[in-house]
Order: sequence, then structure tokens, then C-alpha cells
Amino acid sequence: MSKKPSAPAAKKVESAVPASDYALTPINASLSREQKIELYRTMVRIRRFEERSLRAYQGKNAAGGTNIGGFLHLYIGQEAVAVGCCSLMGKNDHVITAYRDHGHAIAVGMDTKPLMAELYGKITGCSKGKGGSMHYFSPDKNFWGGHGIVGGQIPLGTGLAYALKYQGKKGAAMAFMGDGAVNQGAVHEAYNLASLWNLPVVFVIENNGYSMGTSQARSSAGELAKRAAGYNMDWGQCNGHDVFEVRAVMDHFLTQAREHSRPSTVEIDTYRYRGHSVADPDNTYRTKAEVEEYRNNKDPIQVALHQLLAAGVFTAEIAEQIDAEARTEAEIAAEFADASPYPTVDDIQKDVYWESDHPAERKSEGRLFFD
Amino acid sequence: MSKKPSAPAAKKVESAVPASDYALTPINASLSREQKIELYRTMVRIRRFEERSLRAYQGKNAAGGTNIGGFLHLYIGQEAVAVGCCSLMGKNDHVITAYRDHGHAIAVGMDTKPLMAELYGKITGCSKGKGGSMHYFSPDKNFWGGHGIVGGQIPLGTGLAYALKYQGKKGAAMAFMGDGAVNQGAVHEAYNLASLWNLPVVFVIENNGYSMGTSQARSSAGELAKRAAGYNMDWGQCNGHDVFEVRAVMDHFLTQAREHSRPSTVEIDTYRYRGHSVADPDNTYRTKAEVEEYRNNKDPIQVALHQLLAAGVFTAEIAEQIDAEARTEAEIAAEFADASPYPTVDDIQKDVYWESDHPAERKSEGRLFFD
Amino acid sequence: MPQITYREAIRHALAEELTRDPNVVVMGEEVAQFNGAYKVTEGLLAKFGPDRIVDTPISEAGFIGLGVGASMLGIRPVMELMFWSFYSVAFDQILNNAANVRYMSGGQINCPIVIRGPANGGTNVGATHSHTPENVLANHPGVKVVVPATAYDAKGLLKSAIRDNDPVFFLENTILYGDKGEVPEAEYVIPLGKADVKRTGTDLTIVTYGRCVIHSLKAAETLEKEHNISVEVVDLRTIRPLDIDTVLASVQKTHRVLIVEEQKPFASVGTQLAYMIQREAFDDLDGPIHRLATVDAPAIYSPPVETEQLPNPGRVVKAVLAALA
Amino acid sequence: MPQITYREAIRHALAEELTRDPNVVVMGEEVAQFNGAYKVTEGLLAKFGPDRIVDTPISEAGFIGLGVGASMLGIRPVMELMFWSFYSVAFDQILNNAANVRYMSGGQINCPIVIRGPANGGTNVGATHSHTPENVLANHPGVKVVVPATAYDAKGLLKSAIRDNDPVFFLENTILYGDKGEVPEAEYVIPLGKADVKRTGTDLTIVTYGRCVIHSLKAAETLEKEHNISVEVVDLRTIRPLDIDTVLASVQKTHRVLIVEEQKPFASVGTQLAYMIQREAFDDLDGPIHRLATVDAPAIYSPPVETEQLPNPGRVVKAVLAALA
Ligand SMILES: Cc1ncc(C[n+]2csc(CCOP(=O)(O)OP(=O)(O)O)c2C)c(N)n1
Ligand SMILES: Cc1ncc(C[n+]2csc(CCOP(=O)(O)OP(=O)(O)O)c2C)c(N)n1
Ligand SMILES: [Mg+2]
Ligand SMILES: [Mg+2]
Repeated sequence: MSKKPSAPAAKKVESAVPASDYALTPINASLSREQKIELYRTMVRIRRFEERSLRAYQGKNAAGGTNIGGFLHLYIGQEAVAVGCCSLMGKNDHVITAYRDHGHAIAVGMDTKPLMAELYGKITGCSKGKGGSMHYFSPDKNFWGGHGIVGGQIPLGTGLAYALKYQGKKGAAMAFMGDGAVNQGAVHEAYNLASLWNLPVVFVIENNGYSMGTSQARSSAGELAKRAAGYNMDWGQCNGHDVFEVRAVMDHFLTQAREHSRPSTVEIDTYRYRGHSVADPDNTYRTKAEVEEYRNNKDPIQVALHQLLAAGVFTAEIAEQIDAEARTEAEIAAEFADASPYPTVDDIQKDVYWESDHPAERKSEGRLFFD
Repeated sequence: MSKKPSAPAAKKVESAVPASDYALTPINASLSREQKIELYRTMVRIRRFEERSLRAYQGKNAAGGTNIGGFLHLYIGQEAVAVGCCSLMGKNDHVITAYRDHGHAIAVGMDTKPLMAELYGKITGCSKGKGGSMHYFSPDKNFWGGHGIVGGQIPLGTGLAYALKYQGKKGAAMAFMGDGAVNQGAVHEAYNLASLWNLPVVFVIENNGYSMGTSQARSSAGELAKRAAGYNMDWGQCNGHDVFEVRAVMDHFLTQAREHSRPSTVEIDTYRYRGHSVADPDNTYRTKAEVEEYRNNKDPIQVALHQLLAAGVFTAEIAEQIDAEARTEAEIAAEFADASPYPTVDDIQKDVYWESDHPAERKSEGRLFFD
Repeated sequence: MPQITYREAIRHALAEELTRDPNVVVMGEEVAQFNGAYKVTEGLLAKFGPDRIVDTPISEAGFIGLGVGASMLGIRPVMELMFWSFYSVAFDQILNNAANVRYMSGGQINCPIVIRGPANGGTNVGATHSHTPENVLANHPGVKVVVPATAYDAKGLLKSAIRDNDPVFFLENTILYGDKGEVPEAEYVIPLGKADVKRTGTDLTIVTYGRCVIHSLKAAETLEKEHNISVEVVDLRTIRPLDIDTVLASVQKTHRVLIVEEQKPFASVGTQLAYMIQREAFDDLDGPIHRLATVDAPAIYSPPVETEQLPNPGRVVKAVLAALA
Repeated sequence: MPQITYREAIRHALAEELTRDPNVVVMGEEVAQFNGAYKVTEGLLAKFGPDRIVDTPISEAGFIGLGVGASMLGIRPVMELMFWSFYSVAFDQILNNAANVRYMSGGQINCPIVIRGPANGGTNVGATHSHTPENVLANHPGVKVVVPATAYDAKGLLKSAIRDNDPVFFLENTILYGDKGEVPEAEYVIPLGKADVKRTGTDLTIVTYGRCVIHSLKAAETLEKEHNISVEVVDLRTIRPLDIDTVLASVQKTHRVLIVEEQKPFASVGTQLAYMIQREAFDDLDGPIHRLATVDAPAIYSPPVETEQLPNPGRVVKAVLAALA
């Protein structure tokens, strides 16, 4: 009988680099000027896309109806997390996240037109108008959604890592979740499986301090990332306001996953300025001052702007041009969405079964749908 | 925003007492001679009850039918755990466990006749023949079952603690589970709730090294009890072959629960000699030698026997008498079970709803049952 | 009588029962400090304090299981699921523990828990957030299932649910929360398991519940005005226990039945009704029982299309005409 | 043809598909080293090795979710639930993720997962271990549900299930595992969604599936011998897709229907059948559709009583006589 774990003990991995010098770590220092600018550009594009979507949500379409229904969970303030993480992706790296997924979708390289169209519920949307804001998908970009049930995507992400390992591919899965999601049982089951089976997955906790209106202190006992230690998994914490720090820290854990097939958990400190979703009243659980403090001093786009300007990577003019282009792109996306058609009533029953979508190849018989 | 936990950091609680001296800790030293003998007697009664049930399971009744159906998960080898823990119960302490529940049921003081009758599926059983081996209950003894879904009882046990706290009663709940159960998500959700809300519950992991045919090393990453640290909960480990050690260690954590309303997790090392349940082939996953090693050198009844003889608490004659009485008791229980009637077909639909069992007090209308 | 919303009616029921019985505890995600994701519990924290109105982590299995355990010791927890859809992560606690513990203990243990929250489509929140699990829940003996359509019913039924000694699952509707209706100021309860004929008619019986009651009443008006068809609308209000007698009495009068339900079609509440009606009133039927349900697919997001996936007054009108054709 | 057990038939299907397709992985609790809790997977570890036959911790939500994720990248996981009853802790992964991911992604993602294991009462394992969730599963569009009654069917259907590109839930029966039947040595598949008339008759149609097929065939013999009643037994084999045409054809011949199912009665598969039959063959019915189900209560433990709670040949005989009375 062996009751003792055989793997080496888990540790907290502290970065060797002082906070101010992340841009100098090899993974960042090796970036070309264009690549650094691209990080900035992607964050700006996410920001402008979401601001545009918010205006669409609050406005009406030409027919007087809503443009966007249901939830709209904005990522504004958290952009450095998705951009930093996804900028590290190689061709065998995969991403899955929760419903606050616009940032990840843009960061993996999805076109913003079908993203906006998805919000509008149009057939040209990335999920044909069937998923909405919470359910963006793009398998061709190794992006597996966009999932609405808190924590429910984490076993799926672990399964992506399982498939990589099974197929002998050197890659890693990143499975993103919020701070509130760590209290879902499925997350813990996945932690144990990942560590026990040495799967190449990095669990990323985007800790924005709140799950809806509940602060971390009111929802979670103990430090979030540290729970990983209970599964003999390495873990780390990281400032998510600096895209270069995110890259530096994540690079370590992704490498560990790809090279040694070991999982880990990384808690990335971040903040959202907007309500949990658009309808969230946003004043019962935090102060305006707190939001302002983050917005003014830790905004990831501002932080990057100052870094890049100081390092002479680009000029204020170029930054402004990037911003203008991002606004235009968002506008074009909205126009595309607006002009696109809705799915038809007949479309409701498409995309349910592979078989009913491929009638010529169907092997089963009998009724698949009921009324 | 407060992201940091406010409670003091969790610690592993090591006992200050050397392993050989547990009998001298106050909680044990204060026991009367009769009380010490009673601990021994209860362990023997559990052992003889279960051995008798096993014979009944393997035999046939007078009509040639089975005496006992379904599963029979024997506790043989683990007796010191339930007896040690339950011997510490005050009037506001409560117990809940999994399907391997015969030991706990006897340890909390349930009569063995209805326990055996339950195995036989008789209406005189403690659950009227409706629950069977896995579902013993005795609310009047603060015993809340007997639960078949691995880990499913742990949130319930946490709820018992919640009720105690809500009602301002100074008591504790003990929620027992196996080593395999720690990998169920519901367990972790309960850990977080218990720690976050300061509930008086002790989570007891009875680590017998295997979940069915899977060793701890093949099912769990990391040390089991230590996962509690991730929820800022104190934790301990304990040798479960010595009933006095179980009492000494559990006393600490129960007191912490009752006095300070803080939860904890205690992993108690133990072993089962029999298969997972009676039908288990038992030879694919462990060696006969391993079983013999435990049976010969760590059997909780033998360990206690030697301790009590050495301490002059009783004589070999008294020990033998206790054994003989326990065998007789088990035999009487089996006779009682055998002679009792089965539930009738009409009984199937009793005990489903409080309301249908109390028709005079029924307030709802309409059909409750369908056919 | 004062007009209050369905949301307020539920809130008043909670407040009255919290006042009446100190063992009642309201628990769920965002119910306290945030005042409820859908503001049903607004003001309750201020009035009853944090021991009675309790915010939970996002741990539905954990906190519902905790409620089941606490209920065994005499607490009467009223648990909010932010969406009933999230029962998917708490299924075991709900349908093994709450539903079975009385039985498995031979009747020794009661589980007076209420689980409440919205269960509906129509708000464009997609497949994972739009489940209507009343059929799945009511499939399990040991439980009671309530789906109120109006403010009046919601209040009276929730009070009964909280006083009930069996587990009661109370399914609300986010789209109805703002609907106003007359609710008396004096205290009242409505017994579970009692259907309500919301409109009398002679040509066809619509059996329905929840928001489909509202759709059916609208359709009945149209049918009366535009087609001179007289429709009776039976609102079940409670799915289990089920007031089949009221249904059968209506069928015996109209001889034609349309079931309208916001359910995925396969093995729905409607199929249960169809089975019972044809079994118990076969000779009263002048034609097959028709049924209008959600179009059989996961809930689509696209706002204008989702409206057509669900039953709606237009679809009810068409279905009635088809049933009488 | 060789006679093999239902258990062996399933094992052979697994082995053949493991051999055919390197992406097939068998995973579950005790499937590998222990050779399966019910020995279905016996010998597979020795033959295919630990990468293909994988023991899991007791983490159904975790490992089934993992299987769903892996399936998105082309693995074809065949997951064993030791009991289907344990779907209660994996419900969200099964019915939100596996069932919905194709839809929510607008058809971009396939989930070719099979989940298999026993789902039945009758072995005295109590309420939590005796669920028969085919109705709950089949309620969800996007999934397929298979419940084989014989060794021949089990093998041919499981092979189809593993090759299917949609999630398929395959419900076996511990009591049937030892039943022998003829199974050809040559490879064959049975398409999902095709019912099988297991006995022809003229007086009444029994529509059934799973172990109730065996009960019904026994009852049909008794009815023929002792009552001179000719019963047709239609075995659905697959619940979704559903071969309603074969059912309707039989009803058009016999005009009398009894549904026999090991289901809790409320909103069961049987009620779905009843709804469809009366809707689509109303004029062919000479009387109401009858139904025999599990006696409506959680599964009782007591061995001799559980036999009476479930459908059994004696109860089927009585129900047929009642349906023809
Ligand atoms: C199982 C489940 N429970 C509840 C919800 C409702 N809900 C959606 S998001 C959310 C808060 C999640 O917070 P966090 O994980 O911190 O992510 P964030 O929104 O901050 O990105 C809640 C409670 C849900 N979608 N799923
Ligand atoms: C959710 C769930 N999954 C699987 C099972 C089947 N099962 C019953 S006991 C058991 C092993 C449990 O092992 P452990 O927790 O170590 O307890 P022990 O049997 O050793 O006392 C398994 C897999 C179950 N009852 N519930
Ligand atoms: Mg958060
Ligand atoms: Mg064990």
C-alpha cells in the first residue's frame, strides 16, 4: 500500500525578476518592436470593441429593438491577462475560459466582425447567433469557448491537455476561471486529475476581487492559488496589470507544462471597472473610489503605454493611431453585425446533432427531434 | 477590496504526546475502568456483528433465499476509528458517514437487532428495510446516516454544524469519509463553506489506503488531510489502529469546534481486511501479505486488548467473556432479523412524503403518487 | 386590492415567513448584500440581518447540501438558485439527498427545504442558463414542484412551500418578476396541488402552467375575438402534487385538449399529462391531445429567434386551431 | 452462432473498437487494474495497456468533463460510470457541456463521447444507486440514448455508439450482464434508432426496452399459454433517436398498447410514447394506452419487496389483462 504521493512536493514559484524588470526577461526582451506594439494594439482593440458593444447594448436598433440581449460581461480592465497569456501560444497550445470571454477571443486572433455579430444574435456570428456573449468559440484558433456555468469549463480544459498528451503533442492548455469559480467542486476534481496524471494544463485564476457582488474575502477561505498545493501542484501569483509580467510568469508555467507535462495554477491579480454584467448595479459592494484607484493607477493599457513610450518602442502619435484604428475596427464590426441577418426559425434545429447536419452521412435512424 | 483571508493561517496540528502515551492524555486518563472496557467491548461488538452479517450474507434463509441483498461493506479492521470518535460525543455532537456505516451505528449506541434486521430487509430494521446496509439512520442517537453517494454526505454534515451554530448549541458535527471521497467536488465546496463560516465540523478521512481497488497513490495527488490547508483549516493525521490515539487527537479538534467554532480535517490511518464489499475479488490490488501484516500487527482490537491487559484494566477472562457476549448478541440479532417480517408491497409508498404519512395533517391537495 | 409585482409577492412571502418562524433562513448567491441577482430578496438583509439572510460562495452542491443537513436538525432553509439551471451542479444533493433521505431512513428524517429561483427561457442567456427542469424534478418521488404564474399565486404558494415538511422546489420566472397582479394585504396561503381555472371556456381545454398561462390567456382572447373559439385555461400551479381532477373535469366539458408548456418536448410534464388524460378520460376525448412545447433544441441565444423557439401567444393560437381542425 | 453473455458482448464491442480506432480510450473507476466493478472491461488493460484503459479517481464530474474536452480534440472517450446513478454528480458536464457544446458553438465542435454503465434497479442497492435516467437524458436535444436488452443488441449498438459523432449515453443493466445470447463472430453494427419487434402478436402491443423486454417476453408466453392472448413485443433499443414508426405500425395492427418500463412514472419515457402514440395513431386505438412502470417511490432496499416494486413478468401479465379488460 502506498499512501504517500510520489511526485515531488509542490512549491510556490516566485519570480526571480524584480517587478520593474519584467520587460527584460528573455520572453519579453526577445520581442521585436512590432510584437511589443502588437500586445498594446490587442489590448486597445479589446477595449474599444467592448466599449462599442456596450453602446450597442444600451442603444436600440433601427427597428427599435434591442441590439444585444441577455448578459454582456465586459473584460474592461483585465485586458493584460488574456493578451499576455494568449500571446505566448504556440500551435499546440489551447485556451478555454468562462463567459467573460471577449478578451480571450480577440487575443487568440478572432476577427471582431463575427464577434460583434454574435452579440447581435446574427447568423454571421462566430457561433451563428446561437451562443451569444458567453459562448464564443473558434476551434481553428485553438479557442474552445466561452462557457456559462461557473467552473464548468475547467474539466474541459483539463481534457484538452489530456488529448495533447495522448496524441504526443508538445503543447499546453490554459484554462481560465474567475476568483469565484475556485469554489466549484468540478475545479478541484480537475486539479487532482491534472496533477495525478501529469497533464500539461495551466489553470489561470483571473482574480478581479469579486464574484458578482461578493468579494473574495466573503466567498473564499484561504489564498486562492495556494489550494493547488493541496494537489501537489506548483502555483504562482502575478500582477495582471502589466502585460509583460503576465508573459514572464506564464511563460514559466507554460514551459513547465509543455516540457515536463506538469500542471500548475497561476492567480493573476486584475480588476474589472464595469459591473459584473451590464445590468449589475455596481454600488452595493464596492466604492467608486476603489474603481477609480484601479482605473487611474493600474489600467493595463495605460501601464503598457507608459512602458512602451518610456522604452521608446513607439511614440504618442503611433499610440493614438492605434487607438483610432481600433475605434474604426469596432465601428465596422458593429456595422457588419447590424447589417447581418438573424438566424431563421428553421436554424433553431440546426447544429444540434452532427448527424442531422450531415444527413447524407447519417447512420442512425428514427426521430431525433420531437414536438 | 479585500483579497486576503482574515482568519489566522491554517496549521498542521501535531500532537504533543508521544505515540506510546496516548492513554495518558487527560481525555483518556480520566476514563473510568468501566469506560475503558466499554471502548474495547464496542469494538468487539462491531467485529462480531459484522462477522455474523457476513455469514448471513453468504448463507441462505430457510426458504432458500438470500438473507441480505446488495452491498455489504464491512468495517472490520477500522473499528477503533468509529469507536474512538463516537466515544467523545456529547449530547450536541452529531455524526454522519458514508455507506461503510455499521461501525458508526453501533458506536453511537444503536441496538444491533434493528441493524441486523435492516440488512435482512425487514420492517423491523432501523430504516424499515428501506435503506439496507448503506443507509443506517438514528436521529435519536444524533446519527444521520449512512450515505451511498461517495462524498455526498459531507455537505450534509457541514449543515448539521451550521444548524448547531445557528441554534447556539455548543456541539460539533463529525463528517466521515473515505480516502477516495476527498476527490469529490462536493467535499471541497463543503470545506470552503465550513472554514469561511467558522462552522463546528470535523471532517474525518478514514484512510484505509484504497477506494475499492484503487490505492491512494493512484487516486489522489498530494497528502489528503493537507488539502484542508488550502481552505485555511487546521488539519491533523492520526494512527487509527489505537483507539486511545484516535480519542486524544479527535478530542483536540472536537474541542476546537465546540469552543471556537472552527472546522478541521483529520486523516486517520486505518485498514480494512475484507474486500471493498463482500463481492469484491480483493486480489487484483493488494497482496495477502499486506492484509496479514495489518491483521497481525495493527488490529485495533488486539492493540487495545494488549494495552488494557498490560495496564491491568481487565483480565484475559473478562476479555473472553466480552467476546462471548458479543457473539451471542450478534446471534440474537440475526435471529431477530430472521424472524421479522418483510415490509409489504403497500409499504413501498410509505415514508416517501411526510404529508402522505400524516394524512390528517396534510395541507396540500392533488396526487402525490403516479402509476 | 393593492397591485404588486410577482417579485414583490415572493419577497413578501419570504418576509412574512421569516417573521413567523425563526428557523427560516434565506440563503444563496448574492441574496443578501447585493439584494438578489434579480432583486427578489431586496431589503431582507437590512430587515432580518446576516444570520437569516446569507450570501454564499458559488458552491451550489455545497450550500444546498448544507441546507439539507441543516434542515434535518430543524432549520427551514429557503435556498435561492440564481438560476434553476444551476441545479446541474447540485443535482446529487437535490435529488439524492433532499428527495431520498426521508425514505432511506424509513421515515425518520424530514427535509423541509425550499429551493427557489427562476427557471425559464426568453431572456437570451443561452442553452446552459435556460433549463426548465420541472419534469426532471417531479420525476422523483419525495419532492414537490411548484411553478406559479401570477403574483397572487406566487405569494400564497411560497408560503405553503415554506411551511411544508417535504422538500419543495419552487420555479419562478425572470420575465414574470415585473408583472403586477392583485394581492390581498391580509395573510393567505394557497395549498400546493390545487389547479386554478384561469379562464372558463367550452371548446377546448388548455392545460398549462407558469408563463405559458399568460401566453395562453392572451391567445384565448384572440381566439375568442377572431375565431369565436371558447378556450378554457387550466393553470396547474403545482406540478407535483398534481391536481389531475380539475384537468379531467375540464376535459369532460370541452373534449379537446392542448397542453402548453415551456419544456423541452421529450418526456416533459406535458407528456405526463397526456398520458394521464388519455388513460383516465379516453372516452371523453374527441380527438388526440395536442401539445405545444419549446422547439426541440438547446436554447438559442439570438433574441428574436428565441421568442419563436418558446411558446408564445401566436404559437398558441396556431396550436389551438390545429387541435380543432 | 456462439452464445456469449451481454457482458462479453459489450467487452467485445469495446475491444473491437479499441483495435479499430487508436483514438478510442476507455476510462472510468476501476475499469483497468480491477477489471471493472462488474467485470465488463476484464482483460482490456492487459490487451491495450494503461494509455487506452484508464482508471480514474472518484471524480465523475472531473473525468467526464475531461472526456468531453478531450473529445473536442479528436479523442473518442468511452467513459464508464460504475452506476449510471452517479450521473447525479456529473450532470452539468453531461447535460450542459457534452449535450450543448455543438449547439452553442454554432456547430463548430463535435463531442463524440460515449458514457456507458448500468442503470437499473433490482439488485437491492437502494434509492441512490437505482436510478434509470434515460428519460432525463433523452429530454435533452443533442444527445442519443441507448438501452439494449440482449447481448446481440448490446454489441451492435455499442459499436455504433462509439463510431457516432454525437454524444451517446449507453445504459446497461447489471442483471442482464450474465444473460447469454447468440452473437455472430463476424463483425456487425446495429444502427441507433431502430426498434426491433422481438415477438409478433395480434391482440396487444407492448412497447418496452431494456430488461423489461425480457419480462415482457416471459409474460407474453404466459399470456399465450394461459390466456390465449397474442402479444407483440416491440423493443425500442434506442430511446433517442426513437423509432416511432415501428411502434405505430404495431399499434395499427393490434389497436391496444401497454408500455412497460423500469422508470419512475412521472414524465418517463413511457409518457413520451403515450403522447406520441395517441397523437399520431388516435383513431387506431381501441382503448386508452396503458402503462406499467416502477411503483412510484424511491427504490426500496428490501430484496423481495424490490422485486415487486419493479416491473416483472407477473405484473406485466396483470397489466396486459387489465389493458384488454
Ligand atoms: C454554477 C453557476 N453558479 C452561478 C452562476 C451565476 N454567475 C455567473 S458569473 C458569477 C460570478 C463569477 O465570479 P468570478 O468567478 O469571480 O468571475 P468574474 O465574473 O469575476 O470574471 C455567478 C455567480 C453561474 N453562471 N454558474
Ligand atoms: C459518486 C460515487 N461514485 C462512485 C461510487 C461507487 N463507490 C462506492 S464506494 C467507492 C470507493 C470509495 O472509497 P473510499 O472513499 O476510500 O471509502 P472506503 O470504501 O475505503 O471506506 C466507490 C468508487 C459511489 N458510491 N458514488
Ligand atoms: Mg471575479
Ligand atoms: Mg478507502
